[in-house]
Amino acid sequence: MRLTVNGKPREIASDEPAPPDGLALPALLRSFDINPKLVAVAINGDVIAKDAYGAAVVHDGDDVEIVRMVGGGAS
Amino acid sequence: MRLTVNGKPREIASDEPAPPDGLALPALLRSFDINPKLVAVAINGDVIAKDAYGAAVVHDGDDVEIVRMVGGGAS
Amino acid sequence: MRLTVNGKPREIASDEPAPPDGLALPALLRSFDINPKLVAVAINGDVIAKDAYGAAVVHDGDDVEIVRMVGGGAS
Amino acid sequence: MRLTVNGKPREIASDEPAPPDGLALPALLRSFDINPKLVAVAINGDVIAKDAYGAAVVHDGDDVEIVRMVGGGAS
Amino acid sequence: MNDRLTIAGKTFGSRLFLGTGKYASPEETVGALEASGTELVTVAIRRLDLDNPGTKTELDFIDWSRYSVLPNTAGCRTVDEALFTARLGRSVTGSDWVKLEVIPDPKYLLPDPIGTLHAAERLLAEGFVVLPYIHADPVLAKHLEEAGCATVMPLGSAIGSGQGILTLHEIKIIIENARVPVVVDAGIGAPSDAALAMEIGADAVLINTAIAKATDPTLMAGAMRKAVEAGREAWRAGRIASKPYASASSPLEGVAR
Amino acid sequence: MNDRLTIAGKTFGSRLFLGTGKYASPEETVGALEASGTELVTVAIRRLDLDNPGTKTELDFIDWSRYSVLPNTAGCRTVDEALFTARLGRSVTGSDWVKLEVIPDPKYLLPDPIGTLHAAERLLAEGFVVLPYIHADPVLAKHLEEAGCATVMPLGSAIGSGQGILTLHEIKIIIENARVPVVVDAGIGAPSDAALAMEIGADAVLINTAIAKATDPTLMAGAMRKAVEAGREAWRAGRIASKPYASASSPLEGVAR
Amino acid sequence: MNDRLTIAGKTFGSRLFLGTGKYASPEETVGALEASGTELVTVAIRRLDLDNPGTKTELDFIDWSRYSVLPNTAGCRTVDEALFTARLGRSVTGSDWVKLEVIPDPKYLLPDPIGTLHAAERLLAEGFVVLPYIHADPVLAKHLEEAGCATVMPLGSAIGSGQGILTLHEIKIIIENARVPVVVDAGIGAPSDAALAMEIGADAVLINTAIAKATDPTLMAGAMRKAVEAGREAWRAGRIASKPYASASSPLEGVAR
Amino acid sequence: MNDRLTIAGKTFGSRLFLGTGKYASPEETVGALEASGTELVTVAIRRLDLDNPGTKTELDFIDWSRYSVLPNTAGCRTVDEALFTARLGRSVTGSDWVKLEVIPDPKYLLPDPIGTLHAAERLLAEGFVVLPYIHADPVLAKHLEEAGCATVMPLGSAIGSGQGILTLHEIKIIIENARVPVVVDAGIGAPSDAALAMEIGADAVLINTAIAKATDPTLMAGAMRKAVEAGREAWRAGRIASKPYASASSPLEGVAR
Repeated sequence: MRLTVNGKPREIASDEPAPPDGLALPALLRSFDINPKLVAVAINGDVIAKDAYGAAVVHDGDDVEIVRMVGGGAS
Repeated sequence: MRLTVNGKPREIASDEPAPPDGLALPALLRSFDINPKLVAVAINGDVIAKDAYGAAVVHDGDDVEIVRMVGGGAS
Repeated sequence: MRLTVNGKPREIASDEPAPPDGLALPALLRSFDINPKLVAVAINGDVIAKDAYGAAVVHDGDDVEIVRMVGGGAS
Repeated sequence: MRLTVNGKPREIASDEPAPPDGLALPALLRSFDINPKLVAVAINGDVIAKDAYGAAVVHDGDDVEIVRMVGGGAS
Repeated sequence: MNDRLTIAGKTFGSRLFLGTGKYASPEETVGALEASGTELVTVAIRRLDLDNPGTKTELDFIDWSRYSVLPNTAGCRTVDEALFTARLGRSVTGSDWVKLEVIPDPKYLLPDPIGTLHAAERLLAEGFVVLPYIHADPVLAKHLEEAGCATVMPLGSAIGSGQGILTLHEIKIIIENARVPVVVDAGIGAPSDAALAMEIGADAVLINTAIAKATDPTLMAGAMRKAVEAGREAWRAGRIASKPYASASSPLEGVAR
Repeated sequence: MNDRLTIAGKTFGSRLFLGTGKYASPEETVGALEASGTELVTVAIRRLDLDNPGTKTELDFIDWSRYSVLPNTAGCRTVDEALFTARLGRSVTGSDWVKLEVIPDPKYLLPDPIGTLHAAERLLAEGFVVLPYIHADPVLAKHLEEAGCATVMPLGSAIGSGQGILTLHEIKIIIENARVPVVVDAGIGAPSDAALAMEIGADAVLINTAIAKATDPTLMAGAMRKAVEAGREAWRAGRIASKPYASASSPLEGVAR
Repeated sequence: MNDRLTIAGKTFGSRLFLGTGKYASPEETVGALEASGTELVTVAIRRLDLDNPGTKTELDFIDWSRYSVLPNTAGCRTVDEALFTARLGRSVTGSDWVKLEVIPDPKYLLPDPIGTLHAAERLLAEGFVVLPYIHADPVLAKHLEEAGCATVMPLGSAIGSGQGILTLHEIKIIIENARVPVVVDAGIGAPSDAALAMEIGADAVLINTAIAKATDPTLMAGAMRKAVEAGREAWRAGRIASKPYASASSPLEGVAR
Repeated sequence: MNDRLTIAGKTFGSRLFLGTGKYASPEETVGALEASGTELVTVAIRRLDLDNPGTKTELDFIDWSRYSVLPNTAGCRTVDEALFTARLGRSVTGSDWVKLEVIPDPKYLLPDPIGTLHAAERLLAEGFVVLPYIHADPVLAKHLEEAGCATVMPLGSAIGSGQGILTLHEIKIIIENARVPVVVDAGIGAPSDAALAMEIGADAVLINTAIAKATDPTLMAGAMRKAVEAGREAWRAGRIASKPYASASSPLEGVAR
């Protein structure tokens, strides 16, 4: 499946069972070995609520952002 | 004819021939002894162009503003 | 005996035995009811060392300064 | 004749007639091709008045300063 | 030499703009305008006194053939008031230039950045040449420049306060980034303030209170003229850098000892 | 009108004094002196180069019929050096005026209050007209005035630093108390600094580096001339007070709504 | 005694807020946070490095049970970027507080007054507690307060510049008019700057660079803590007025002569 | 850690010295001294009231086992008065330390550089430990150091004026050159002033009016203590340099878009 993740195109390979027309967000995060607690995720510009991760699905061509907190005070 | 001029209600008496339903702006200015060149006029919030004074008419109940330049630099 | 004390002329009366030609400093201080520990004394511009009070004598016409510490930071 | 001029030792050779025990100041200046009007002169720390140049004589070992105006505003 | 200022196609030989408020007499107004050498004079727009419509004001004594008039929206607290006053000012003066002021605050007379930008956009759409009075905010100045304003007029300090250029640092940034003339407006109290504004590269200054309320307005007007010229010439002449230590201006060598 | 400055019986129409150091060429020196309108020019005294006694300096290009010369003791670190240089300066210039400097410190070029007073007393006894360069110390200034100095010349900031009038507060006190002319010397970097010094009541300013090292010394000299005149006129015209709040310069009433 | 600060219903014992950028090591970050006594710490939101998703940052070493987290929109140049980053920050931190920054200019990092107000209105509608970073513009501050922001955070000078409180005059006006807490953000370079901000009545200060880039961040953090407390206590203790003349602190009479 | 101050062989843990004038009550005096943490307290010397020789003063309520006493010559206008008062002060306090003041001017209370040096030389010859109060004149400070004074005490601004450190630039030079402790005396109005003095490297500050005349002297004394400690720690911690432009404290890369 081709996605744009954090601004870069990526080919996602997951051996997990996936809905016919997409990939579950938890599976996507696992494929990157990401701890869901430490990030926020947006799909096509919409931020996904933490309690909605289970139901969230990414589809071919989606634009996904995955962010974390970093040290910073001002611009 | 009752007008509101510069924020105050005024009864305008003019002995000049007036259109049945109003008073010509030049006549209004004459009634105040005002030199049209030195002022700007707005009727009901619309500023009247100098070359349109002749055709402008005030009606009973109109809100008229008549202003001039004064010394001033900033607020 | 007439002295100038702290800038003002004063007549000093002391019933204590005094050297024929003067008055002992301790007697002068006692006459004012002054605790010697809390003051400094100068006779005719010379500051008297604490351990020299006993031997110090004031004579008629002398100029005596008696000072203390007061609250003050700068001029 | 050996002089110290402007801080440096100098051997002065003059073919002019000189007083047995010295050299006239005008002759000294001529030997350096100096216009007396443009300078001030001190001999052994004493500044020589302009009208006293004619009578001034330098002797062997004297310390002579010859200065001029230069551009300058402050230190 | 030629060092003229051009705003919206109009060229000025003088970089000192004057306000006309607060003068004690028409004579002082006229005297100050003449002594200042100004070519651009701002005026306020107010309701005519209908009971004395013929009363003369100081403005009636000014030879308007010598000055361009710049109507302003002084006194307007909202966008609507400013738009209305600007349109009336254009009608009475015949000039489509406007010194735009939207000032809600009565104590410090500080302009509203939001309202000023909105009003500027409206007036530009109506064909006005807009000279907005603003706080010395470099980003706001850029917004107004991009909207099409003819100049930006940042304040040095509060109107009439005479505190000088308290916003020096921000005005330097505005000048560094501006592609339209920068006119320092408000706060100038003395010629040294006016000179400083010009030395850092301002294109002009606007002065009212510091001249009108001086003990001798005409003398002060002449002083401000010289100061603006001095500051401009210094900017062109390239001032020395400021250094934290000394630098002798006489030769270090050759002192007689 | 007549607003001339008198020092030790000599009257000046210009309140701008110039130094002659650091110019890049005789042409720049002459051009700056002319453009400045100065009437009093200070010069240093140095050993003649005996190997090239005829070498011309920038000073040889100056028309001295137009300026009074003020020999200085720049470079002198001690009282004795200053006395010796002052006497040599009197001999070479023919003037018994001296700008007295006793400056032990090479980095900040700050004057020695003790040495300066001692040297001044000696030179006054020898009939000199003494203009001492001092730190902006009001009590020291009073000592020198009482000793008989013709002026006091407090520094605005370090010589040649161009930092402006860092000692503003102290100079105001000196001016308030002085009975001799106060000349602000050293530190002026731009016309705004010169104007400020005059606005607070200084009688004159002395400038060297800010003009000599400007990119265009002649243009800067003219700018400084205007600034000094502007500052003096502002002092006479009575500037407005500085207020922490605003004061409208337009009528508050009568806005059209 | 009790002098606590309340923002949007949350109460703080410390009036010093800290940023977490620019530290040389996690140890310095943790040490500075502890020494500062801060209770509110701001963090930036950035894309995860997908090639090294497990990499620890300094933030992973902080004991978050001791501090409230304040996600910020640092780096956002437009309203849309700020809205998106704010929403992501809420999701990752679990806090609906946001330090709002809309900063188009890369050199001076000055905030956009127009964009900041628009973004604030949108975020408030989405239930955020908004703490906007703004230029020290009193009218803009009032707009943001009226829109419902929890504080206003005017800048003292450019972010990371360490120039101190160049906007002192404007910040005093903001404080005089504000009905929400005023937090001075950006520009503080030394404890004296932090103390000054608090002395004029600021409710808190936010510091990052001055601590993170000090030679000894932990020592500086403790110094800033003391300075903020000192400034706050001085504001409560009622400082003396500044007078242009002296006032003896010793009796004038009774000197021995 | 150990960062103690040593003057003439005596070591102090506190770098805040206090004056004892102008307090409204003995309770305020004692409270302020305790809250300040000071270890050195200066007192004036005055004629005893012979008609009420037993009258207690605030000083009688101070626990002198906790503080070193520093008699001063406040109120002395001449060298002779200062010498006489110094000798009397040594006799009454038992301390041979003296804060030397020679102040002819009643309005600005500025010290006499000439008289102060003369008096210092005399007192040093008599075995006094001399701490002279001086104008911030670096050359004068060096003279006093070379004469053998234990410290120099330059003024920040006029005594009791609360104007802060107007002489910042000169005091920096004094500190750069001094080989004895530099104590900033006079002018401090708020903790930010005290912190600033310490940040530039002063060894201590002396405060009287700013604490004594605060609305709450005890609270202000504690604030000053924290400010002095903060300033000293900042000096040791190495503050960031001040830059004319911004420096982001968050990563520039990785913003979500």
